[in-house]
This record gives sequence, C-alpha cells and structure tokens, in this order.
Amino acid sequence: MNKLLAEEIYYDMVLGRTFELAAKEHYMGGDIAGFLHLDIGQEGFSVAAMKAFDKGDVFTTYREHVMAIARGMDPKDVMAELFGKAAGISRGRGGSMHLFDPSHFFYGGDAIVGGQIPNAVGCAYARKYQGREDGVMVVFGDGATNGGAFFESINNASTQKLPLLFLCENNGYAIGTKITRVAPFEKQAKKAEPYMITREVDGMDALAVYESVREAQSLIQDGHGPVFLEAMTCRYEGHSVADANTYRSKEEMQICKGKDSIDRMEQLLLSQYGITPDAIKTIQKRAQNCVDEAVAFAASAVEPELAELYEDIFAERKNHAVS
Amino acid sequence: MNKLLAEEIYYDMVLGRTFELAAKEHYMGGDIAGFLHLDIGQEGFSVAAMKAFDKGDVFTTYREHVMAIARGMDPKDVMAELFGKAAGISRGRGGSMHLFDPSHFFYGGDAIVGGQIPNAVGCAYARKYQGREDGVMVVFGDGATNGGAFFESINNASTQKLPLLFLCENNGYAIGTKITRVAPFEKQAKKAEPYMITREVDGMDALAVYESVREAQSLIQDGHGPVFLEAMTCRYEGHSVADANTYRSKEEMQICKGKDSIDRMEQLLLSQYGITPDAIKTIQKRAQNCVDEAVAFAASAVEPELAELYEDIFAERKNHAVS
Amino acid sequence: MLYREALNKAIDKTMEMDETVVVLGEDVGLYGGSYRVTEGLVAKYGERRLIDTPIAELSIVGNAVGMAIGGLRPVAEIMTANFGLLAFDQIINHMAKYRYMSAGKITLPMVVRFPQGVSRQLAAQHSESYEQMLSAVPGLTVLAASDVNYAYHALQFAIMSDDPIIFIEHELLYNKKGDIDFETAIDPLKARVVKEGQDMTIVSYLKMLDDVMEAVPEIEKQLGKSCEVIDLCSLNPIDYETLETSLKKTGAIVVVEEDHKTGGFGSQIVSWAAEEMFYSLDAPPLRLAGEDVPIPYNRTLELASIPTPEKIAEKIMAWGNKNGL
Amino acid sequence: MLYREALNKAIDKTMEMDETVVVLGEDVGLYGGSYRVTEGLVAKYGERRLIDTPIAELSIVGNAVGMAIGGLRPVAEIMTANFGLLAFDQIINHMAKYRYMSAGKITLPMVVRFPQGVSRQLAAQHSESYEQMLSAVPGLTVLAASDVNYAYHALQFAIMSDDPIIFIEHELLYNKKGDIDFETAIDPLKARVVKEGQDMTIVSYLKMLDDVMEAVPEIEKQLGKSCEVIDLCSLNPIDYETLETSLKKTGAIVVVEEDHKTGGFGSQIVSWAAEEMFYSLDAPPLRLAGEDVPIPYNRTLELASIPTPEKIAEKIMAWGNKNGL
Ligand SMILES: Cc1ncc(C[n+]2csc(CCOP(=O)(O)OP(=O)(O)O)c2C)c(N)n1
Ligand SMILES: Cc1ncc(C[n+]2csc(CCOP(=O)(O)OP(=O)(O)O)c2C)c(N)n1
Ligand SMILES: [Mg+2]
Ligand SMILES: [Mg+2]
Repeated sequence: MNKLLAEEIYYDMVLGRTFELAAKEHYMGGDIAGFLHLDIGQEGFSVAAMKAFDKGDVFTTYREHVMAIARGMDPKDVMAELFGKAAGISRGRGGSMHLFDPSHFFYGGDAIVGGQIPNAVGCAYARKYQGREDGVMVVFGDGATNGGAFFESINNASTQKLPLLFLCENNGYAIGTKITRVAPFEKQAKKAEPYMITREVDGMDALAVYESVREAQSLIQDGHGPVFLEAMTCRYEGHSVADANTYRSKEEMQICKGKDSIDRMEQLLLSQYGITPDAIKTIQKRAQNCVDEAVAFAASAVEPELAELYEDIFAERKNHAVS
Repeated sequence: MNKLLAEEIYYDMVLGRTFELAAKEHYMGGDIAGFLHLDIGQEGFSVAAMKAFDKGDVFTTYREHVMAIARGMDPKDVMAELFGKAAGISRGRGGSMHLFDPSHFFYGGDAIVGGQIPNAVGCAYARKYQGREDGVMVVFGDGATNGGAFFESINNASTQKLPLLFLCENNGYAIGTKITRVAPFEKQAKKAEPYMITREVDGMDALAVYESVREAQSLIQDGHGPVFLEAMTCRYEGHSVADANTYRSKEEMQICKGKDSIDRMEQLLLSQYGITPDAIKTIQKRAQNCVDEAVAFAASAVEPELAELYEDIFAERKNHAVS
Repeated sequence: MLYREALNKAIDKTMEMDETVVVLGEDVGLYGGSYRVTEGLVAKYGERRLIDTPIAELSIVGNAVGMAIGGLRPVAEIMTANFGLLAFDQIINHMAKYRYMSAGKITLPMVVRFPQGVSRQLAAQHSESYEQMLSAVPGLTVLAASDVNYAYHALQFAIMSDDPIIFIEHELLYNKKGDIDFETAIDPLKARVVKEGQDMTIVSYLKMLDDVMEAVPEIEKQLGKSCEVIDLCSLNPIDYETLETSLKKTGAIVVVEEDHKTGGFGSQIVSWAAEEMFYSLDAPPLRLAGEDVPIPYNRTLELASIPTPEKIAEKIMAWGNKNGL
Repeated sequence: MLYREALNKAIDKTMEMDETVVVLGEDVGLYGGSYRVTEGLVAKYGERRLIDTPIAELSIVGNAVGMAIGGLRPVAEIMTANFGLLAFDQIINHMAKYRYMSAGKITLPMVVRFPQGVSRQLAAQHSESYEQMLSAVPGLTVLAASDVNYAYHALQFAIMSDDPIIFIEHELLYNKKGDIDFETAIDPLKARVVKEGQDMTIVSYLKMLDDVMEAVPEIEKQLGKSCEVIDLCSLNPIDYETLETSLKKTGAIVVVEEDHKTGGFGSQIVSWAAEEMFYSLDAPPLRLAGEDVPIPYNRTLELASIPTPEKIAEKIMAWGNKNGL
C-alpha cells in the first residue's frame, strides 16, 4: 500500500471514530434519537473494506456511518441525517440506520438483520447481466448468518456464480447474545464452505482487511462466483447507545480494546511510512475539524417541511394526506 | 432384517403403489380434486423410512399418502380424506396434502415447501426437554433444501444438539426444475456438512433405506445432535396429477424406472427370504383388496355436515358464521 | 384470448421492447410457469431473462429488489399467494420502503405477481387472498386483474412503471376468455364501471366480479331495480372518485370480496363510504365476503366458505327487501 | 408497577405453575429481553426454559409451533413487529391453520408476543403495527394490551390457553405505570368501558387509548358532550356486544388507531358499525388513524404521521361541530 492511501485510510478511521464519538455525545444531548449503532472499535474494518472495494456496489446494515463516510458521503450530510434535518443524506426521513447514496453505489443502511443480503444478490445478478465487472459487496454481522436470508443468498449466489463478496463483520455478538450460543461454531465462514471460496482476516488490522478485500474482489471478478470473507472484529460500545453493554466482562473488553485498529495503523504510519507524530496530530485535527463542521452544519440545518411527509413514496403516483 | 419385517415392508410398498394408482384413477374420475402428489416410484423409500423410525415423531410434506399408511393410518381414513369425506383422517377438511395423526406421531402433511422443518426442530426441542429419547424425523424434498426454513433449521438443530433426523428425499426435481439448476451441486447433504453427520443412501433400495434410518436414529439418540440422511429417489409420475411430466426424457424415465424398489424387494423376498411366488401374489392381492375396500369406504362415506365449516378452528373459543 | 395468454403477451411485449425486463420465479423458465403464464418466453429470451429460481420466496422478492436497484425491471412470480407470506419482509420492509427511506434516491421498477384465491379444493395453505394486507402497505401499488383486457394493459403498465407494484391475479381466471382492445388506452389506477345502473352500487374485483355479474340479472328481476357494477381494478390507490359518483346516484353500496370477512379489504371501502358518503346512503352498506375460517378441502364446505352467485343474489335481495330498496 | 413488569410477572407466574411453559426469542434469556420483559427469569428457570434464539424469526415461530405440537407451551417473543414479517408464513400458514386442517387433532397452546408501534424515531423498518393483518387471520386470537392490569391478566390467560394467540404490546407502554387488581378476574376477550359517556363512543386500544383519554377532557369541554371510551382489548374476536350497547346509547362512533389509515384495523370496526348499526348512527362514523406513509425518522414528521392527543381532540371537535353533535 502506498503512503497516500495509508494516510487516507488512517484519516478516515480517525474521522470515523471522531464522528461516532460526536454522534454519541449528541445522542446523549438529545439532538439525535432512535437507535444509534456506533462503529467504534471497528473503524479499521469499515474504512479499509470501503477503500478496497473502490468500484462496485455496496450493501450494508444499520451500523454504517463510518462506511458511508469512507465510501464518500459528506460527513455533514450524514450528521444532518442523524439530526433528522432536511439536509441529511435521506432528508431526515431515514436516520442513522438508513443512509443511502447511489451516487457512491451505496445502498443502505438496512435495519432488518440480513435483509440487505438478497438485495445484494439481485444487484450482483444485474451487474453480471449488464456485463459490468466490479461486482457487489454485502456487509453483515455474525448475527445475520443465522437467518434464512443469508443462507438462501449463499446458495443462490453460488448457483448463479455471481460476482458477490459476502463480507462478514464478526464481532462475536448480536446485541447481547454471543454468537457461539446461537450458532454451532465461532467462525461463520464455515457456513459458506460448501458453496464458495472462504477467507478469514483480522478485522482489527486495517491493512490486512484492505488486502483481503482487494484479493476477494479480484476473485469475484474472474467469473468463478462469490467469495465469503470473514473479519473478526470488536465493537467497544454497546450494541446501540441504549445498550448498557453489561454482558461482556472488563477483561473481555480490555483484550478487545488492546487490538485497537487506529493505534495499530498509527504505529504503522510512524514506523513504516515515515510519517511524523506532528503529521499524525494534523490528521487528527483535520478529522476533528471536519466533525465539528458536520455537527455545526447539522445543528443549524433546517427541519424538513411538513409536506415532505408525503414525498418520495412513489416515483410516479402522488401521495396525499389521508386524514 | 427378519422375514416378517421384510414381508411387512413389501406389503406396505405394494399397498402404497396400489393406493396411489387408485387415487390417480379416482382423481381422473372426479372423486378426488385439488393437488394430488403421488409417491409412485418412491414407495420403498417412504415405507422403509417409516418402519425404521418406528418410535419418535414424524413431520413430512404433501407427498405423504404412502408414509401415512406405512405409519399406521388406516387406508380407509386416508382415501376418505382424499374423497373429502367426513370419515377422512382430517374429516375432509385437509385433503391429500394434510394428513395428520398424532396417535401415530405423524404431524402432516404440510403443503408449504420446507415449512414443516422448523416445526420438527421445535418438536425435537420438546422431546429433549422432556427427556424422551426417540427423537424426531423430518422428511422433505430436494427442493426444500434451498429455502430459509431448511437452513435455519440445520443451524438451530446443530447448535442445540437436537435429536432430529433430517431425511431428504432427493428425486432430482422440484416440480419441473432440476435441482442442479437451482442449487450448486446435486447432493444436498453437502449443505449440512458443516453442521452434522451426513449420510447418503440409495432411496430405491428399501432395505438400504431401512438400515440407514435405523442407524441415523441411533445416532441422534446418543445426544450428539442431528443427522442428515439423503436418499436418492425417483418419482415416476408428474409432480402432481396435473403435471404432464414433459420435462424428463423417455430415457431418463426408463433409467429411473429400471431401479424400481418394489421389483427389487420382490426379487429379494424370492431369492433370499424363501418366499414363494404364490405368497407374493397373495400379498399383492391383499393389498388390492385393502385398497378396494378403502375406495368403497370412501365412496360410500358421507360428506361433512355444513356446520363443520366452523369447527376445530379453536380449542376454546367458538367460531360462528359471519355472513 | 385467455387471461393467462394476455398476461403472457404483456410480458412478452415489454421484454421485446426493453432489454432490462427480466422474469424470475419458480418454474417460470423451462417449465413455462405453473399456470402457463410465461410459456414460450424462455425460448425467445433465454434463461438469462427467464430465471428459474429455487423455492425461496424471500429471495425471489429480495433479489428482485436488488435487481431493480441495479437497473433492471424484474417481474417476480410468486407461485401462489400463500407462499408469498415468506416474502413479506422483503415486500413490506424493503420493496415498499426503500424509496421513502432514501428520500427518493432508490427507485424500484419492479412487479411481484400474486396468483391467489380459492381455486378448486387446494385447501387452507393454497387458497388465500392477501389484498387486505398488501393494499394496506404505504409504498405499494396494488392492481387486481379481473379480465383479459385489463390483464394485458395493466401488467404492461406495471412492468414499465418505476414504482414497485403488486399485481394480483385470481387462479380461477387463468382460462377466462376475453378480447383485448388494442386501440383504447386505459388508466390502470382507475376503477371501471362494468355495468351502469341506478339503484345500488356493487363494488367488486377479481373472480368475484364474475360472480356478481352472474347474480345481477336475478337481483334486478326480483327487486325490480337496476345495479351499477364497478370493478375496482386498483386496490391501492382506490379510485374513490368513481365510487363517489356512483354512490351519489344510487345511494346504496354493496362490496363483494372472496377473502375472509373480518378485516377483509372490503372493510376499507365500506368504512370509507360510511365516513365520507354517509349522507348519501339510503341504506346500510352491505359487505359480502368469505367466512372467517381457513379454507377447507371438501368442495361443499369450500363453496360454503366463499360467496357464490347464488348467495350473492340471495343476500343482496334480502338486504334490498329489508331496507326498502 | 410498570407494564413490562406486569408482563414479566405474568410469565413468571405461569412458568412457576407449569413446567411446560418455555420462553424463546432473541436476547430473552441472559440479556433479559430488549425491552426487559423477561428480566431475571433465566436466573430462576435456566437456559432450558429461557431460550436465546438466533436472529431467525421464521424459526422462532416455526419452532414454537413444533414445541406446542410436542407438548410444551411456548411463549415466543418477536423483538419488534417489523421483524415478525419474516415469520408470517409460520404464523398464518401454520400456527393459525394446523388445528383446522387436522380437524382438531393438533392443538397449539402457544403465544407470540408482538411489540409494535411508533416508538421514538426508530424509522420505517422499526415502527409499524400489524394488528390489521394479524386480526384478519382465521385461527388466531389477537389480544392488545393497553394497560398494566390487562397485560398481567391477559398474558397469563394467553399462555395457559390451548389456542394460538398473538399478544400485541406497544413499545411506548413498557414503562407505563399502573396497578394490578389481583382480586378481580377479567375476560380478556371482552372490551372494557374505560369511561362512560352519553354522546359518542370512542373506540381505541394500545397506546392510542392513552392519547384518547388525554384528549377527552378538552373534547367534552368544547363540545359540551360526554364521551364513552372503550378499550377493545381483544382485536380478534371483537366484542361487538359491548360496542353495540354503547352505540345504541350514544349514536356516534369514533375509532382511533395508530396504524396507516388505508386498510387499517379500524376499518373493520367502522364497516361493522355501518353495516350492523346503521339505523343507530346519528352521524357519520369517524376514523382517526396514521397517514398512509412509511414512518419517517424526523420527530416532527413522525408525530405528523400518527394521531396525537391534540389532533384527536381537534378532529373529533370539528367532526362533532360539523355533524351537530
Ligand atoms: C430481522 C431482524 N431481527 C431482529 C432485529 C433486531 N436486531 C437489530 S441488530 C441485532 C443484532 C445483529 O447482530 P449482528 O448481525 O452480529 O450485527 P452487529 O450488530 O453485531 O454489527 C438484532 C437482533 C432486526 N433488526 N432485524
Ligand atoms: C413455500 C412454497 N413455495 C412453492 C410451493 C409450490 N410447490 C409445491 S411442491 C414444489 C416442489 C417441491 O419439490 P421438492 O421439495 O423437491 O419435493 P418433491 O415434490 O420433489 O417431492 C413447489 C415448488 C410450495 N408449496 N411452497
Ligand atoms: Mg455481531
Ligand atoms: Mg424433489
């Protein structure tokens, strides 16, 4: 990886964490509501995956702020969305869980666990049909690999040899339930083994994630069908801001935080890329400024007009107030 | 296998085919309607599986007449059900696809492909909870192994180490669609490999099916969890009587019929069990008589009373006519 | 031409016109569709465009959503409405909502075809009607084809529309005969006055429309009144304007549907009439619908569970007599 | 006591009494339930009876059906109604129909708990209400708990009943306070007159009942009339008797629900009133319901999408004035 890209990834990781911390603060402060699923701890995974899968379509879940920003969405538009403002990427109607941006080939933001996976399969079919080669990547958690939508999808993608990268973010938990209590094994790639090439990567190592996703993307592009890549990660916060995170011991949290992907990337930049501590500080500052601006933008942005309640339900039909 | 059992299995196979042929005839004649899925060609599989899994609960599909009878239902009650009569096993309200008989631990008769599989998982949980050891067997077709219900079930049964035998009747087709066109491989046991012990058996060989099911049942009883057993079979008729069966070539049908399980069993009885051709004829005659009686019974049985329309919807509540 | 042939023709025409139209579902390709609606199309357009899917309804609709996101115009077939329940998450949480949640950034030009209804002794798991549920979902357009001409025009409209559309067909109509008027354009979202009349408005759709039409001569003769019969055609949006015009004229409304009565689709029409047309009503509205029971296999019970021409005539006459119509 | 504590107590009591009662769902065990309804129960009854399931709603209900067949009394929790759509096949094709299809040979003593409704900015995929769909399914009994006392008694009834029951809870009610009357038995299938009145019958349930009660003083003051308020409690069966008695007295009916208006559950009540009580009605019925839009995230829009006490008061007053009530 060249220095420029390494710096860019590092910046987006720092930006991601800074963004998430600000979002948390403003959730506590009441500017943001609903379910807020933070990606803190997983920034290395989220950023590297987006950067690596640079072309092609991406489908993901409700834990997607960092991915959305790394994919190219303006943090202002994302923060404004969390604030429910008209300037938000989904005009305040989607919120944290529903960030969509087709201009960056980013299709949400799905709050139904596993629901986006069949959508990604269909999109991969479309891409193959159109002769487009970049392929599709679908990101989902370990918890999603127990649901019918996931299983049908690995079967279908394999049968149809679709250019689809199944990227599993295995943080070991679905809300408060440990994956090993609801699946017969710890690594979910095993489920995909009868169907496709599977790979595993340390999700707390951004560079490794980057390389693995690049490799997987080139595999799916060769026409031989889908690939399953599993990244072992750790989220530092509760499932959402509403979750007190009491089901994990202090020790478990300590071990988990000890692998911090941002720290590791920082060390790497300092030791292998010859980036100075000052340059690191500058990056951090730049990220902080960006988030501050995003918050200021979101805070001062206007609310959607009441009429928007009835907009964008249909492309062609009109929708009117009923009562 | 002792002679008595071999004879019994043979009798039930002949009975099954005779029953199915009569059902077909009476469908053509208008006494039976709806969807009628014949088990012709698969009798060896169906009978042997039921005989082998002698205790324990059984869940199956809409192609279940032969299984129901082998399990102990009176052919009269089954035929009357096909005729839609009040004497039918489901009082004429279920029809061909919905034969239920808890007194024989036989729970349908489900017409939703794969729908019975999660039910069987739940029942296996109950049996384990109750400390009952016979376990549960769920029968389904190759087509069912592509649906979410199946996948969730192998995952769940494996995680919870349930005493559940997944018995796949792989006849290579789901209606007119060949399994290899909608799944990435021909043998569906592969899907279960990450989760449990898998086995394959020639479904056209009744004795082999019997032995395999016995073995599988003893495996699930040892507390180590579920087993997947796949039987390769062949149905001779269309998917249902309404299906013209044009998607299989003459050659394919010839090969398939060449393996006839009844013929094989007959040869075996003659050559290894010292049963005389006359005894075989007697068995066939007995089966024919039994079916004739069943038809006569069904034909002369009364229709359900109109009031039955509103019965058995609730155990406790009453249901009344609304219009 | 048969209803199923009209549907076939509609799909054929759009596929010929627009390369992005693809069809997916169980047995829709090589087999030609379990009700023969897609017969012959695979020979013309190949397996790439007539996609035989596994038995996985959640994926059929879920994949169609993704295809639409990817720029195709998928036409998904659910073999029978009851199996469509397996796809309700994709239909309601995804197909109906992506556009709104994305503030219009996602467009889903897709159709899900729903064959439904009481056919002939297919029993409880193969006989239901779900327009009640589907038409209550904001974001979905729900069309119901009662005849050959509408089937042909409306299905083409649905396929070429940029909105996600549920297209309901009744299994007993596939062999219904009729003519297509190729010259006259229709608005598939408008209700159709099938027969004009003065004294009561009978609203129906799908198979029940035929049963109503069969009952009408007897009703008119016995009551000495004339019936206006309306085919709703679109169940969401509902064309209240046409209903209003009719009701203002007749002052009485009957809604006939096949689905179970409690919570059935007709309750929306009747409750609208009660709320909005109260002062135009000369008699209590009448709802004729199926019984609140799972559909039984036995033919006599099956017929007892749904309206028939005889019961429709009888009940409307009793209602007319009782209320001085 | 809080509503969620009352539910907890009801489950606890039945579990203590009857060893066949088991609870299953996502995070119901060690985590205590995402709305804390099952808190503490795993410590008391162990993981064998408080079963943490994977995220697989089809299996949650499908397994519960099988457990019931096997002789247990499963209480399944769906974390949020929207996810329950994934289980609609098991709920509608299996849970509701096995008894009928088997002519009574299969008994399914089971409950599926459905937390639902517009909570606080959870957006389109987490805010819907499905009583419209569920109450229209023959074979299901559908209860809706509006308060602490009913929650406690009705959930116990549901768990101990031999029929398959959908138990609907509203997510905004979990922290609602109230008392349990341990002495007085209730019939959970009966509607409850929450407040007597003479001039109009307001029918509601779940969270909207509170909003109605909040609106009533203003309505009574402004209109100079008195309102009778009825909590339906059971959405299937519907207690028409109680409604009839009230309507005969008041001659006017308002139904208030949170769900989207088109096809919403209230249409069944209003269409019943129009059909059966026409000659008792002095004014057109009024239906207040949510807008026909997916639920938006933004708080202002979210509130604009559903009835609120202010809007309820305003609309009932306008309706009362217009119709001379
Ligand atoms: C179908 C469905 N069921 C349940 C939920 C509630 N829910 C939201 S997130 C979640 C856990 C998901 O865990 P995982 O897939 O591992 O992703 P993670 O949150 O760990 O990133 C659950 C159960 C949901 N949103 N959708
Ligand atoms: C959920 C569902 N989808 C579709 C159908 C229609 N259907 C009935 S049987 C069948 C084929 C099933 O094939 P398989 O599982 O291989 O069993 P077989 O009929 O070959 O014994 C299909 C598609 C159904 N009954 N249920
Ligand atoms: Mg996880
Ligand atoms: Mg098969």
